[in-house]
Amino acid sequence: MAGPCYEADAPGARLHRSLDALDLIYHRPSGMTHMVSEPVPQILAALAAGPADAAKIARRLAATHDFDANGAEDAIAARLAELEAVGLVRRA
Amino acid sequence: MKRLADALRDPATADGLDAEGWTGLIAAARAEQLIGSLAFRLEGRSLPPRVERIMEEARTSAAQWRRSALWEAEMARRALRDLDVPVVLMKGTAYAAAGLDAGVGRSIGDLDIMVPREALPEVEPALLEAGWEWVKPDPYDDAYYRQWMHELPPLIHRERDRMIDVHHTILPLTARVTPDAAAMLAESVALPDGLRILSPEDMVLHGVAHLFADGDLAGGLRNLWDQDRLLRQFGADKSFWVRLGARADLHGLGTHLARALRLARRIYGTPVDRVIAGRGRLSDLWFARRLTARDGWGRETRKLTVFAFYVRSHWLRMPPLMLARHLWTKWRKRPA
Amino acid sequence: MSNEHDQHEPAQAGEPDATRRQALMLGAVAASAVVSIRPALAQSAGSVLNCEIPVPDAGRAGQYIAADGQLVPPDTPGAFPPSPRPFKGEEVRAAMQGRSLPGTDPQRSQAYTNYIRRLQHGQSGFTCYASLQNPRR
Amino acid sequence: MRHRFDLRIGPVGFRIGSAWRAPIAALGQLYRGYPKPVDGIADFTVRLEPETRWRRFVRPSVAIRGDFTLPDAAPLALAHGLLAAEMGMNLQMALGQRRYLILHASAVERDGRALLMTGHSGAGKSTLAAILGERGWRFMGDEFALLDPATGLLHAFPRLVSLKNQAIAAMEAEVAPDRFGPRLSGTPKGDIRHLRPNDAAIAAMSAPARPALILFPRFGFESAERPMGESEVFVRLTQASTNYVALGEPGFDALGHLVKSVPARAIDYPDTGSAVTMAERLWREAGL
Repeated sequence: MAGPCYEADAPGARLHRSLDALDLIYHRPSGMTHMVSEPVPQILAALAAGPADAAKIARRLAATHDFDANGAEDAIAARLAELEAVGLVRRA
Repeated sequence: MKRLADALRDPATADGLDAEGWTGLIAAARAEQLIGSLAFRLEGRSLPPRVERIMEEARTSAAQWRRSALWEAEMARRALRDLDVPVVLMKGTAYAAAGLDAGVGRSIGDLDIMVPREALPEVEPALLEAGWEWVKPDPYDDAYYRQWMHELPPLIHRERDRMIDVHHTILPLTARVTPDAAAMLAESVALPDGLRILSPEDMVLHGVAHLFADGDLAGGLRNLWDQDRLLRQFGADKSFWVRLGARADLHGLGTHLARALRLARRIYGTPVDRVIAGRGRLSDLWFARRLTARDGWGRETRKLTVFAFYVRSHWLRMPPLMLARHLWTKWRKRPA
Repeated sequence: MSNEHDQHEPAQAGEPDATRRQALMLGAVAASAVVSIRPALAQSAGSVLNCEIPVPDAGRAGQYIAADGQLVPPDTPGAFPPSPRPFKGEEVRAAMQGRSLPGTDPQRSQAYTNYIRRLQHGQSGFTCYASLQNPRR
Repeated sequence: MRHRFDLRIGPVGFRIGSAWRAPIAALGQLYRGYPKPVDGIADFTVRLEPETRWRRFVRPSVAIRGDFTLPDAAPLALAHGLLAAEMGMNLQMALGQRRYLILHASAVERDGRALLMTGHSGAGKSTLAAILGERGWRFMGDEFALLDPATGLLHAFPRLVSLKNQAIAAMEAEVAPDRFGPRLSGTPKGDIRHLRPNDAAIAAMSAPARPALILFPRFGFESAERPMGESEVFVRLTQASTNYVALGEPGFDALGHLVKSVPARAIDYPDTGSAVTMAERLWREAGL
């Protein structure tokens, strides 16, 4: 099943800072600060290559990362829904 | 305080203020929520260093208001975009989104949008789905609110803590003037992202309606400053005034518009169409006194004038018959 | 430790370099990977000032409060006279959890609490009440 | 307004107006020798005024208003007018300050470096700072610390120390009586007594300091300490800031930098003496 297709703002719209356990993202259009964990920074990076659905993002991530492919699309889709709720990604 | 209006109209009038004068001007501007507008008007002038610093902070604040206002509008757009419903931004957010002079430095609070009344049954669940919730868990007296008010009960976003007011017309249905909401929606103008703003004429008339029909003129100095900026920007085009006059008649706002134009001219020196503005009335003075009733401590002065306008606002909001019916219904529902 | 400004990596635009091959935890579907920082103003402002709710508000002073919280004309049978003093946010919070408002019996407390529940945006006491409703604000 | 007092606390100027003489007299007494606002222009105006006109005389109650006002704020008894003035200044800072990132924290300084202490109310940050301020440290403030995003430096905000309940006796044992204000009984926050910072703190109020150590004290437990991770410190400081979100990007940069560059410890302590010892030891261990 093909989930929704998402896009993100250009990388320059976000400031990124790594802390010990989590990463911080300052989102310039909203002025909001988000604390995020893996795989959120990686998903946002993967979206820099253009709009994609969960399956496509999984393929992009697989090119540079090792992860458990079992259930990967569902996990990514769940992260995308979270990111959509806070406005870091939107439906393309 | 007249000095505040003067400084907005002509920043040179603030040159040479002493420390006491500046302190009072700043307090009055904050009280009227005009500090951001003033800060942009004074930008680039030679000011005492501490004043410059305060104005710089005011401009930073205004940039932040603007950012979060536009973001709320964007989130509302995302929440409603599958509905195929026109979503019209109102007031401050509209000025900011359209890049109008009236938006420069303006404080912006809640997000105000207007949608067609018949679209409310779709709009409401879409907003709830996107994370807005009723300000109170139990929206009692909902029927009354929905039947007679010009907006849904206020919603607040559960993560962003920001309120949205969803209007379906611009004044309560109980008000004596009933502008033509459908005509306003029909003439609204699309922005590049698909959100809409009112046409220039309706934008002015919406502000005018709020200034006189819906309140006790509290915050009126800022409202009138909006009108000044809009009229200066739109009014350069002669045909604007023709459309404005006709549109005011359509909405039944002709008298209000005439008064607003006269007050804007009196207080901010706004160039206005003399025919539409009509002849000055003695009561204009009374309105002008109310609008500038603020001292150098940021306090309301002229208590009697202010109180008179407060009373006026209450009887304007609900016609006596309506009030009686409302109370009758409440009385009948009383537990025995 | 050093106090120099450049001892840490500054915030950067965009995401970290993802070109090196690395292990990635995708997390469970039900897990949460984003926490947004919320304004802490209410909490701190609350520590500087405590808020209160008049029953009824000054604009409608003198009216009585019926059992369901509606305002009714003075001396309406079964209704309660206005509270002689406004209630503190904390008192209202306790009343919402079943305790009586100070200086009231249970029936009167219930009527007052119903009135407070009915407060609308713009009425005095509303902001205070809303902040009780939404402890995160 | 009838009565008025202008002053500067650290980098921030205030103008306080009052319908009554008493609160202004108390401010003048406790804030004697504080400088006036820069250029004579106050950053913020505070008004202490009657709720309604007749309440100036009959059971007078002080409404706290000003440039920035919180709706539904409870008025105070006139006898608590000094507290009202302090709350009014705090409120302006909490709602209106946009130049500095405000941390709800106390701070002391030594050798140009600042020790920050933050925690929930009752954690003892105020008393600790006041005590350290009498024992070889420069007192910077007991309520707000002001972080300048442009420089990363901490600015002092040495207003009167607001001592509550048991802390009053602790400080009365430490400090000469002429630095105390009247004891205010039965305020919404319990018993309060204000303490004037010492002359050294007032004289140095314009000197900022580089943040060097952050402590999260907790009173009423056996002595214990643990290091705190950057993420936890970041979240707790955003919650301890009244304007982090309002500051936007500069706030993000400033707080991120602070968290990355300054070590933090949570400490539990049973009494003030052990807290002072712990603070001194942690300061040394951080190489300061």
